Amino acid sequence: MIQLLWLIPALPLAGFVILALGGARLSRRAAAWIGVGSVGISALLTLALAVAFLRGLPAIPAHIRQVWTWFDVAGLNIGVSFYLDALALTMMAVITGVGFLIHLYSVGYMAHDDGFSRFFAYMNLFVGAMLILVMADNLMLLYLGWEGVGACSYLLIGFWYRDPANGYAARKAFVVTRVGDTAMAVALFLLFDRLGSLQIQELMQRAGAQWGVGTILPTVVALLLLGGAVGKSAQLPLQTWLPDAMAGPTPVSALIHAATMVTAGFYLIARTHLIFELSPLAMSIVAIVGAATLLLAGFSGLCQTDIKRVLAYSTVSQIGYMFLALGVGAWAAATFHFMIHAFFKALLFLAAGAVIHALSGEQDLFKMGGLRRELPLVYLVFLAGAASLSAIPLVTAGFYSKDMIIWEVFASNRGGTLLWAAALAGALLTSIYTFRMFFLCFEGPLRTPVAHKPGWNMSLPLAVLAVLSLVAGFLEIPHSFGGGVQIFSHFIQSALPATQLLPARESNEILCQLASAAAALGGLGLVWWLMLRSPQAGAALTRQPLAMKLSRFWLNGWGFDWLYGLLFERPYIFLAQINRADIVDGCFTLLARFGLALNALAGAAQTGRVRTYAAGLTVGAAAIIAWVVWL
Amino acid sequence: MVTIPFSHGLLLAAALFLLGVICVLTRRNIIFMLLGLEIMLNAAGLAFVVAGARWGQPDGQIMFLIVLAMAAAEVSVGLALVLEWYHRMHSLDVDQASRLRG
Amino acid sequence: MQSADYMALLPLLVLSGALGAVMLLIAIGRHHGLTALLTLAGLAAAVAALPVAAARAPIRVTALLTIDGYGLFFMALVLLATAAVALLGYAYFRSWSGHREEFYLLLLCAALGACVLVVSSHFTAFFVGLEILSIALYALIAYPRHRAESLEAGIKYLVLAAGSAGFLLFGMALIYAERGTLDFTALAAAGGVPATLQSQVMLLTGLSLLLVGVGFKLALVPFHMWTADVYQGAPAPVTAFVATVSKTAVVALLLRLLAPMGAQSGAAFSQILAVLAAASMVGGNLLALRQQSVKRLLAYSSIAHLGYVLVAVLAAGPAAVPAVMFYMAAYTLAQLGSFGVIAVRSSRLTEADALESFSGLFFRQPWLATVFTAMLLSLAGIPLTAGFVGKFYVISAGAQNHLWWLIITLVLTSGVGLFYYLRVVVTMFSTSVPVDLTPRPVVFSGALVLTISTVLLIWLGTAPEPLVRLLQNMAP
Amino acid sequence: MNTLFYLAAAVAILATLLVITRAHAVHALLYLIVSLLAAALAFFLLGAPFAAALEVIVYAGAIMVLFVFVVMMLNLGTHSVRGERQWLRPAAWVGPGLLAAVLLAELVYVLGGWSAPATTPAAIGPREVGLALFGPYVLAVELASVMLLAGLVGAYHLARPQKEAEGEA
Repeated sequence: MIQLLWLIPALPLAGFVILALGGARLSRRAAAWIGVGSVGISALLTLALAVAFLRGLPAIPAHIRQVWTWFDVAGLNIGVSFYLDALALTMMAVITGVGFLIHLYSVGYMAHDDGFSRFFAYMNLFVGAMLILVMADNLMLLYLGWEGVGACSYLLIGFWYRDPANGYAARKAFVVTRVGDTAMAVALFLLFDRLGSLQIQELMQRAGAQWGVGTILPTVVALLLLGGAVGKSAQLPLQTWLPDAMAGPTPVSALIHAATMVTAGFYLIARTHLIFELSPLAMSIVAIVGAATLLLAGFSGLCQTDIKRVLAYSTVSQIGYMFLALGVGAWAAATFHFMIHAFFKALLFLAAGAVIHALSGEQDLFKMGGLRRELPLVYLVFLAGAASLSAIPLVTAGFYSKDMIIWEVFASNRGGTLLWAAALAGALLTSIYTFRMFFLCFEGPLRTPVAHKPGWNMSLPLAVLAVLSLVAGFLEIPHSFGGGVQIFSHFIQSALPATQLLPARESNEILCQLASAAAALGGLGLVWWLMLRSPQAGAALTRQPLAMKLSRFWLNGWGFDWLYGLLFERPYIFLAQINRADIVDGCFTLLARFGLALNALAGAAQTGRVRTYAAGLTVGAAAIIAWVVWL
Repeated sequence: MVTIPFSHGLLLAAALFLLGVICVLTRRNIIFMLLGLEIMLNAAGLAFVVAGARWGQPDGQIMFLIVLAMAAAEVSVGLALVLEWYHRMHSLDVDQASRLRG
Repeated sequence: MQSADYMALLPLLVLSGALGAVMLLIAIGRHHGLTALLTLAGLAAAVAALPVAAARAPIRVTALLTIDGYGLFFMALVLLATAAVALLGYAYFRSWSGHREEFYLLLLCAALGACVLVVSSHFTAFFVGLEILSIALYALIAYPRHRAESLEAGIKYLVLAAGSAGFLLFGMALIYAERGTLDFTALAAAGGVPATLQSQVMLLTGLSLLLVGVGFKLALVPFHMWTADVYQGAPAPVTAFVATVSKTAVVALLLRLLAPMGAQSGAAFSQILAVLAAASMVGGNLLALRQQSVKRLLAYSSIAHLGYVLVAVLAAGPAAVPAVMFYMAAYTLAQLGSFGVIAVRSSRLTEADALESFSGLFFRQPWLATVFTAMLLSLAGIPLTAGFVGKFYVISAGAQNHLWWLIITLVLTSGVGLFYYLRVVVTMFSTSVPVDLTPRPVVFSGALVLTISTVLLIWLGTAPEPLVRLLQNMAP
Repeated sequence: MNTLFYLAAAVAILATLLVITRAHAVHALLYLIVSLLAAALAFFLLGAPFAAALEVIVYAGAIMVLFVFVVMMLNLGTHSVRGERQWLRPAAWVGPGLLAAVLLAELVYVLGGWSAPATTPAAIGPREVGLALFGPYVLAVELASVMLLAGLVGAYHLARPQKEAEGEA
């Protein structure tokens, strides 16, 4: 079974090739079958593979498959080799499984779009690139997947390229993540240069053997890697691209947020966790970035009017949780939250897509409302997703994963009370903005008429994801619940280390859980009271001058775009204006002129006369002998 | 038999060789260029004979023989080319053969 | 000579036999297709005889020839490239009247010379092999004698090749006068420590003069000036032969001659080689920059490619010999394909080598344009083509021997190279009005060569490991 | 004997100098034959009688006759000699002369310092050469025949009388 590993990324890539070459010649039906089928078979293969892998546990925690050796020259082996362990398998399962559901949903969502087969081509490529990224055993391949994901996000965010705003959003995503990519590329070169290998596992071993804990080199490498991770995962300070990336079709947003792209940063840190563990400083920075991001994004989420932007900020915030967990060494909790988040975030985006679809493209929350009776299924699944996102205790999967993070942030030897407080505040914020969105969307009077109802191919993924968002949490039930269930963390600990908990704090687990439950329920209660129970109080609150100012500030994402505009764009434009004569280009032109001058010089000897050529021959002979004689 | 230093034999060869080089570089007439090439090749053959004589081996003379054969083959193709060229251009000026350049 | 010797010589004997058979066929009656077929059969038989010879390798057949894995690999390369040229030649000459059959006769002669060259381990065999190749090439280059360009190219090649052969001979004579042997291995055995400084100078002067001859054949700067004119004037299949077989054979010989002598490690001589390599890389790439003739452009680029090869020759590490072998194989493929494209597009009177005639080719003959693009990308060293792996191999061989300056020159000049290769590619994809609207149908034999070389090019670029292993076993 | 060698050398150089400066091709050819005869004498004195004989027979005999034949065939009249005089202005000689002088200086430097023993060599007659030729060098002889064949075929193809429609379909 493990032999078929290579098929998993190969199928979506093959789908991409067929769709790209076939283009408009393929019927919609054929394009849908190829696009959805390739990912679907990959998902089935992943499932089969997971069974085989679980059978091999715990004796064989990892498999390496060399699929193709490109070349093996002078000790440098470059090729396609895949690495399969619990982490990679979890990622693959989410990418193919959730990816498949999103593809299936897209058949309905994009049914009337002109670029139907182009859309599926890009989506397949996106899934394929992401699979290569998570399965890669060497840095070359990982980087290939990394850049592939970046290129696909550019293509898909700007999918409706006729609107210049979409193109702008796509370019923004591309450029901002590129800042992180550069840092990451530097890190990869540094690793290769210092440790002399491209194989990730070998690198990790050598790093552990050659570098001491807390030395400068692992810190530098870890921070550069973090640079790449925050770019792709939209964390502070490179989070600005993600809300704008909502310009793409909604399934694209679901794919970017749930299964691909933004989780790449999380994956990178988890994959290279040995290097991060060598640098306590870098770990702390990861945790702080995570905590700061989750709060910042939570506040921004409070004031958005566009349903997709609320979800975008919630993604930034939830990934912040994952980074926080990574930073405190709660590897299993981070991975668990990644998985659960993929379920409910895909669900929320797809459900939001169904709403937008139903309202003929309307995305403004204040023009929605009263959809509970019109779209009962969407209402139910959205409720499941929102509850999971808000971590409503006991009945949602989101509770188990988020609670695990909050508890381990509190109890880990790398954690702390301050980080815990931030996480808790974030939980409260999450609950508030989630249910604000939910109530605005489904309660109250109907403001826009419903045009389309979702078909089976849109409803089915929603139902499956809704179930998963509720029940997947039972894979991991805390100790305090009568000993609990630890299936997931046992599984993931074959690849990632267990969290180091402080013994002094372990007894407080139940208290901590009560606090996070209170935060989630409190947020829900507050929103319910302000919006449904006594709307006058809510309206009064929003009319406060301070609230309005804050609202505008948060609506614009804490003014980061404005800040970056001031710090980077203005000076850049200023410099560009000074440089209208284009100094750098002038240098290149000069170089080209120089080349052409040399060309003319060398070409002057090409007279076409045989005697000139013979003279050249003789001069060469004389020069060589002169060299020999006088040396 | 002579008892001259072998370097003198080689110097004679070098002098003849360079006269051949001058001929190739200076003359515009293709026939003279071919003559210059013959002078060069003959000089190289002479050098081989001198070197063979130094070591008392027949190898030098054998190389001379090969050079002789090569000179004959090359001259026959060369003169055939010259005939064809003259037939076409009605001139032996090698500088006219400069259409291809640049 | 014993029976084992004859077995080891079998490829050469078969080739000579094919030569005789083709000659007889022409004497009996002229038939273009039949002659081409017999030539191909002879080449195929010679290739089939290679394993027989390999079973006896390594073996010394008289003092003149050494049949070993290294030589047999290059022989295979020469024979296969010659077969490709014969196929291209068939496509090229098919619609001509007049005598076309001597082309194959001369081609077989030239191939025999090249095969002798790659297994020679003696100055005599070296010289005879080189001259068989040269003399056959004089006639091949001027073969379409109704074209003034071809005659001009023939005359230029003849005068310069004979002149450089004179330098080469004089150099050999000096080496012989100093060392008393014409045998490469004996020369290397005697060449360990020169007795005096003066005898060192004598030897080096001899080697330098020899280098003039070799540098001419390889078209290294400053012995390169003939290249573009001859490439442009010669009929395209012959140009392909000059660009591939004659260079491959001489490179094989150069490495066989220099490696045992340790000439690469000698200070003065290795400096000269390094200067020639750098000059060729810079000069070749610069000259190609503004070419409007694709044949001339490829000619100048071939100068640069031989400069790259010289870097590996200079490296002389364990990776150097397989690197040279791989690079020559990749280079041969790409050049055959490139000139093949020109050959199948050429008409009786003119060669289709003007850059503007390629404008918009992709929309008229997409397959042809794709092949040419693949070839050019390989020459430029783009990943997933054979050219990239070859260049990578050369660079790593150079890096093992710390030839940093040469490697930097290689990388920088390759960047320049990218510019003019892409210029041709862009021209093919441009949508401007094409010059000739009626594409010539591609003759089957030409299409066969182009397809096979493209497939091999991509295969070597994506899965080079088998060949690399083979080469590592074959290298001495 | 030594004097005879230097005399032959002087004649060879002088005759060659005259070859390269003649305007008339036939004159040049005759001087070249003189030069080749002098070289043959030098061969003989160096103990290579077989090479000397071949120099006279093949070089001076066959190859030069080929040249004469072609020159006669082209029937170059006085106008070509006049053109030749025009091309052979003194300025044309400066560059090549300087270049050759540099090369000569280098070779004189290299060879002048070269100290090979000036022993009396034993003559190597046709017998030794023949034995070597058909012993260890037999392959070279065979290959030389291919070389001559290439020359023959090439010359035949190129100098064949041309039909007007050559190359046309």
